Amino acid sequence: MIRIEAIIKPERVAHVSDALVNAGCQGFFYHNVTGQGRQRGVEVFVGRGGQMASRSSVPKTIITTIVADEMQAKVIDAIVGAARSAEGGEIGDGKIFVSPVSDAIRVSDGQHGGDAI
Amino acid sequence: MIRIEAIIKPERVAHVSDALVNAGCQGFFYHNVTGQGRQRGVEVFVGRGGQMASRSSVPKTIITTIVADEMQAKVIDAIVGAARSAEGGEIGDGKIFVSPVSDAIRVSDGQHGGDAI
Amino acid sequence: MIRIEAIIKPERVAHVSDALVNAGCQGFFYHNVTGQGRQRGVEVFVGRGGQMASRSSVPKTIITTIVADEMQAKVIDAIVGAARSAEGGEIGDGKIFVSPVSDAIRVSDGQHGGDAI
Amino acid sequence: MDSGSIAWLLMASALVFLMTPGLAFFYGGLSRSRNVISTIMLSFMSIAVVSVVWVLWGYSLAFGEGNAYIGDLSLIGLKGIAPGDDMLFAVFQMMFAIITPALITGAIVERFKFTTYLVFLVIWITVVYAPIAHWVWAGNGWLLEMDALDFAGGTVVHINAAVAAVAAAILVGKRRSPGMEPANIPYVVIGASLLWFGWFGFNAGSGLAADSVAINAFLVTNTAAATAALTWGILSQVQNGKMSAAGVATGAVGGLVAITPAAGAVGAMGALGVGLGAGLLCYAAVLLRPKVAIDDSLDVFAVHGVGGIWGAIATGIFTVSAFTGGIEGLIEGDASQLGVQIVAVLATIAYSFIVTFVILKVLDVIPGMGLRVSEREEDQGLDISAHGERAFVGDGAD
Amino acid sequence: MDSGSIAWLLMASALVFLMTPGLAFFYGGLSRSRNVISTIMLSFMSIAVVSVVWVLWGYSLAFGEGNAYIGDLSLIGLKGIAPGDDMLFAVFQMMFAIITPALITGAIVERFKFTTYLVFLVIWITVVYAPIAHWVWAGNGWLLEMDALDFAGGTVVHINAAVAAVAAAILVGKRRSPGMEPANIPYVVIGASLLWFGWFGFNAGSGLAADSVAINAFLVTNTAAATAALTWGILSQVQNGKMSAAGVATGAVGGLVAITPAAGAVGAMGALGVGLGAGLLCYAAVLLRPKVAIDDSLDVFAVHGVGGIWGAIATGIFTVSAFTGGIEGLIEGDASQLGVQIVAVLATIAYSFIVTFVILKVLDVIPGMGLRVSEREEDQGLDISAHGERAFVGDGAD
Amino acid sequence: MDSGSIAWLLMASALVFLMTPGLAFFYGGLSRSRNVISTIMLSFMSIAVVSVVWVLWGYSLAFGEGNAYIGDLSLIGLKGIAPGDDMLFAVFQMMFAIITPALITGAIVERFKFTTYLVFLVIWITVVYAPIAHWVWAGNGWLLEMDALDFAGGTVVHINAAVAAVAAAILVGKRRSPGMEPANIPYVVIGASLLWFGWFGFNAGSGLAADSVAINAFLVTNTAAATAALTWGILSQVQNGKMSAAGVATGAVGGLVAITPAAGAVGAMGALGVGLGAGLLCYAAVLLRPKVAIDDSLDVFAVHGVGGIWGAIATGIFTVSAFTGGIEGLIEGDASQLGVQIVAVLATIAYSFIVTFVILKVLDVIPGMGLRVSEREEDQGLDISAHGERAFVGDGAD
Ligand SMILES: Nc1ncnc2c1ncn2[C@@H]1O[C@H](COP(=O)(O)OP(=O)(O)O)[C@@H](O)[C@H]1O
Ligand SMILES: Nc1ncnc2c1ncn2[C@@H]1O[C@H](COP(=O)(O)OP(=O)(O)O)[C@@H](O)[C@H]1O
Ligand SMILES: Nc1ncnc2c1ncn2[C@@H]1O[C@H](COP(=O)(O)OP(=O)(O)O)[C@@H](O)[C@H]1O
Repeated sequence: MIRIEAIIKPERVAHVSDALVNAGCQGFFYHNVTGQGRQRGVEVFVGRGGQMASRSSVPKTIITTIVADEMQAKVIDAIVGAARSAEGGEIGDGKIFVSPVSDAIRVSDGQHGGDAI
Repeated sequence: MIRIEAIIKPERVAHVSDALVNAGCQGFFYHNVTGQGRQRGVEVFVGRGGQMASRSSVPKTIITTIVADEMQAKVIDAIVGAARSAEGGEIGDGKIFVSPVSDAIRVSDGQHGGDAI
Repeated sequence: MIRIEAIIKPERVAHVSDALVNAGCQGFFYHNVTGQGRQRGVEVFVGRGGQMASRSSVPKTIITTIVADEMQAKVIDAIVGAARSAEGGEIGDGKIFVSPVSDAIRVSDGQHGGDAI
Repeated sequence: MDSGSIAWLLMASALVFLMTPGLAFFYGGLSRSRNVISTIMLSFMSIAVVSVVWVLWGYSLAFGEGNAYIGDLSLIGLKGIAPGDDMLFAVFQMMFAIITPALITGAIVERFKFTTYLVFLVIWITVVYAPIAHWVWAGNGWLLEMDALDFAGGTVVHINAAVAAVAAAILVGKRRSPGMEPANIPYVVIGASLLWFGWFGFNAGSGLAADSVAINAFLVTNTAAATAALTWGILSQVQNGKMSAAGVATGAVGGLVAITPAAGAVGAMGALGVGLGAGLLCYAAVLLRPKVAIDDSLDVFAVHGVGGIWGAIATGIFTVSAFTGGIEGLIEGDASQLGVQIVAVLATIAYSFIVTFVILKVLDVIPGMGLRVSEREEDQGLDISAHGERAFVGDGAD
Repeated sequence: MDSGSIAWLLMASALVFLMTPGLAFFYGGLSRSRNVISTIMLSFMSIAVVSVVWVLWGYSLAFGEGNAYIGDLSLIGLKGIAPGDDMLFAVFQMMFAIITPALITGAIVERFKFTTYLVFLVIWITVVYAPIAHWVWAGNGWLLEMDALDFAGGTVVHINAAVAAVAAAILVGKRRSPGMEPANIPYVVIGASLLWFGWFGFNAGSGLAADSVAINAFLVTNTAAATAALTWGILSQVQNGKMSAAGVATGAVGGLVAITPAAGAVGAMGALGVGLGAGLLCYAAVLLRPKVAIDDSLDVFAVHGVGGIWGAIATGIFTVSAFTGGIEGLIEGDASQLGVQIVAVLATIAYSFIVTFVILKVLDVIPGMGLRVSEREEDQGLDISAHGERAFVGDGAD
Repeated sequence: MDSGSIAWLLMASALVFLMTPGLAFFYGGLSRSRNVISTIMLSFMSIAVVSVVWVLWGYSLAFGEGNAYIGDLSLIGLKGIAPGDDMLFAVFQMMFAIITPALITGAIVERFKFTTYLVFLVIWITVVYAPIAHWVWAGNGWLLEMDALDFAGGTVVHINAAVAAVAAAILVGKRRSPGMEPANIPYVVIGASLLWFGWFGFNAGSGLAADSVAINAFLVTNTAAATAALTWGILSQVQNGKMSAAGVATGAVGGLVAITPAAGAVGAMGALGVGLGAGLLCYAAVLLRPKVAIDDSLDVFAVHGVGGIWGAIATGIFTVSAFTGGIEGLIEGDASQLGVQIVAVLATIAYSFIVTFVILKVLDVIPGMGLRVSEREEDQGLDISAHGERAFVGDGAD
């Protein structure tokens, strides 16, 4: 079992979650974070709104799904396809991290392992 | 060391955190996410409140604790017991994921490993 | 590749993120959580503000970065240095957890592995 | 009425109207976040329901001729009330009838069944509010005949609501797991500010003219509110080393409650006394409340009950005969007014408590009604379970 | 004007002023969270832009002598209007001119280009609003001469804005991915409350005096709003088992819209009828809207159009000759007023739709203008892309 | 006063009252999220503290007979002021005294010690505000005798507060780590809206009558605010390609500040000029401020100082003798009024800066006082460290 975690632009959440469902993902969850990476340049007004500054950190959303190992390629392709900017990929489109998960348990019926995800 | 992460209904947080304390958990943290799984059917009003729609994604809370390997069963039991709906388990009660953690460090005194959690 | 996750006091985020940048970290993200640990004693007014109570859970911020394995020590030192209270370390300063990551993918160009982080 | 007084009364009516949304935010901010909408709606729906009831029969029952204890149905549907002074009075009074049951709701938030509440609203205005308003303000009301002083509604509005709140809190029972911290302190402050703003209409409008009585009422209203807010703030700082914003806001409301019956009877110095007393007593009452088994969740009794009773008594103490056309207070040497005030308070408490209790007992057993939501609904929060909405939607997808 | 009426009109002007920030929050709360600021700004900028246009030439075009269809430029820059009654009328009317285009914006939120909107504001006030205001309210306006009854602006403000909203929604096109739930329900409620509060000035000020007409207008305004809110609430509860706070707030606004033309012509019982009809019709319209291909995002037509048309017709039905100095409504036996009302409605609809459509078509093709933001800006949310700000900043570092 | 004027002054007093909560939200929204409550409380407590001080001795010092420089203690506790015109004046003026020190707080948010601030409030009203109010508005004040024009308090309120803000910002020092983005832009907009709404009372009430002076003041207030908001918006759009909502709100406030002294002396066209100048100058000042070493955190000087000075000078330029009973402005050919205005400005600046500086220096060294919170408290945020509360509590358990 693996955890696939994608840090994406908040406005792409709907696309990515649709793509996950299409890729056969059983479940996932997302929440907002503030991220900092190579992307510079969300210009925001500071103070009373007189001047703009470039925020080094920008709002991002993390969407996480736990899937069986063999789903890895498929899920990643789905996310990349849906998260990449219309214009064809640019800095700040986000990253995907994969990490191991040793077990999953469904609360309602106590089921374990692959069947639970 | 393992990370035990439970995605539960927000209204169960108080129960689950009490259960964790009782199970001897040293520490944990939680935050709100939006989750999508098999559960369909949080009915919400849309737009001006004329009609309801079923949201595919629903508010959930994730509670995370890092514990020693041998605590796994005990902690999972505690969470399952506290997170399961009064009515005896239903779709949407949530899931628990277990994953490996290689080290822990306490900031205040720099202590490492099992003693830090 | 490893994930280094630090749960710190919210007011230290700016220090810690500066320290990460100085330590050569490519990217990171943070979000607010509610944490419970050994720390007792954020006194808050309850109800109409007549009396105070000690909250067992307190606002914390988690800052996460994925780095190459060999960065571990450097990054942890950076975080500890920046997150520790001016007064020299006290309960509630936070914890750092390290866990394995098996792959990273950059969305914009599809690059994999170490080059993507 | 001359056009200046009409202008002021129109405006005062609008000001008192705004108090109920102000209260909605004051209470809403004090609730936990999954019940913010439901708390707001308990107040807001009072505007919708009571406005209609008042026009249909409420005004008639309160201010129709009737007898010493209740009006009659002669003015039903405001029949025969031509646009003019009487209609303006009916409008101004309507705003008081709206806010009174809204005040009660602070005691029952986070667990009371919403549909039952709407039915309760209709009944309570009819059988509790209208009679008490008649006693105190109708020309032939028995308390008015006794010369009880209640300038702007200390007994009718505040003590009445506070006592009903206690009855309701007893019957609906405690919350299963009350939140610890208020969800939104800025809402509490803006709510208190709108209440204070609106209270200028409440008190300075109650003389029904733009004249020197109104001017004095305006001054003493502000003075008492500020004094009580400051008193609470200082107590909070001294006791805890921190000054709670929710506390200061509550203190202000306590001062406003206390000056309400006295606004036509005291001067600025009397208002300082009224405000100081309100700050001290309401603070003490809020501290004591958790020791009581009744979950009056947002301290309706501690603020509106204690503040209201103190105000009624303080009116007996500080009344200046120059303002009241001869009625003297204790300080001027006449203790009898104090006695009259106490009778008015006790009558209101007894009537309001008993009748409210009975109404709720009956609603509790009627099939399909019931006072309390299910455990599941309470856990989920009433915003979702009763209103199908979340107060704040801020996740990435939205 | 006597000083009482001046006092009331000054206050009424301030009240109507406050409606536009109220609308900003009402609409802002209904948007999705990444467009809250931009939605608020669409309303707020109407205050800044229209205030200036009105003083410079708007008032002159609307209320200058001119002919039956439009004023003239004789009062440009308020030239020759000394401080006094005329100036007070110009101020009061200015507040109406401000809120009308702000109402339109509910149909175009989350995708309309902000700079184009500012230009649109200037043009629309000049060529749509000013003429229609002239028809209905100027001494020689052709609808006034026909005895069309529009006490406080049902056609000029509400139907006009609603029809323009439809034209704008058609031309700007649908949102790419509308949010599901409103971002902030408390904002919706406080917005509706401020609208209701301000509407007392809107309607009860429109008789331009602190007199019995104002008193009656105040009463019927509140009654219709409350009835419509309650009606909506009950429909919502019966149909879904839950009572939407956004729905109740919308119902109140629908009732306020409907009573606007009738506020000088009906009594409390008529207001109950107007409110009940508004609640039912607006509710139905909001339910039907998603079946239509036009993305009138915040239901401007369903509320202001349907409510406004119903109000204009209801005025023809419920008018009481005692209030209108002889004009009788259908219930009193005279159907002809109903006919006049329908003419006024149709004329407003036709003119507003066609001219708004043409203005926007032209703006769409002018280089550097255009109606719609880029896909990228829409996805990002207009708060960041057009205003460089986030509504709520709460992450650890801030 | 006739009843119409009493009605208007009561209402105007309530409107000016509401400005302080409006300011609380305006400033609160501009702070970072961990200091929202503390910023709100700095304004809100001014209501509580100054209301009491004003009644006890503040009014007497400002408006008692005294000499050309300060009143006396003859009216202490409002002794001898019967309900009537004088009391109404005392109430109206109280609201000005409340908001003035609240304006200062924008310069010291996020680090000033709250308890010291409360003491500062008491002293500052006594030794800075009361004398300057006496100079400008008391019958025998030396600036009034010089015919300095300050209709509604440009010098007494705005310049005075802005200069005191600079002194306070210098002494308390810079914030350790200022937040970048404002915490809550909708609060900024609702705050600015309430300020604008309340300012109608501030300016149009300052003639102390419901008459043509009030009507003109109302019109020019709105015109200047709108013009300045629009000017700022256009500058923001042109320079950055985006239009900041916080900026537009700030522009409006700048316009309101600038028209304050002139509201009784200029017409609509003059107001356009005043507003345009305010928009340009305040915008430039806000842009320049980060280049200065003083952390006037929320730009009190850039808005209230620059706007206020511009307003005082503009009054000298645009004054129309028809409004002022003979006093001519520069445009009408008389430069001498401009000179008088400059004297008034300079005297206020000098007195306010020096005395405020001395007060704070003294408070800084008194044991137990001190101007600044500890590093730890500042890092934690003052909401928790000084008020024991969090503004928004939305985590799962609450
Ligand atoms: N090594 C990393 N660890 C954690 N988060 C990262 C890392 N690198 C990037 N991120 C996150 O991914 C987001 C996108 O990365 P960025 O460098 O801006 O652009 P790109 O996706 O094109 O590399 C950042 O906002 C940051 O939060
Ligand atoms: N494979 C998964 N990966 C990540 N999150 C999941 C996964 N499956 C379920 N979840 C999360 O768990 C929550 C509960 O799951 P759901 O399918 O609704 O009910 P159940 O807990 O009965 O399986 C969902 O809201 C979702 O966020
Ligand atoms: N075993 C754990 N698993 C998850 N989170 C933990 C754990 N232990 C501590 N934490 C988090 O770290 C924060 C700081 O820990 P705490 O015990 O208060 O102080 P210290 O950092 O000095 O140990 C807590 O708020 C808690 O959220």
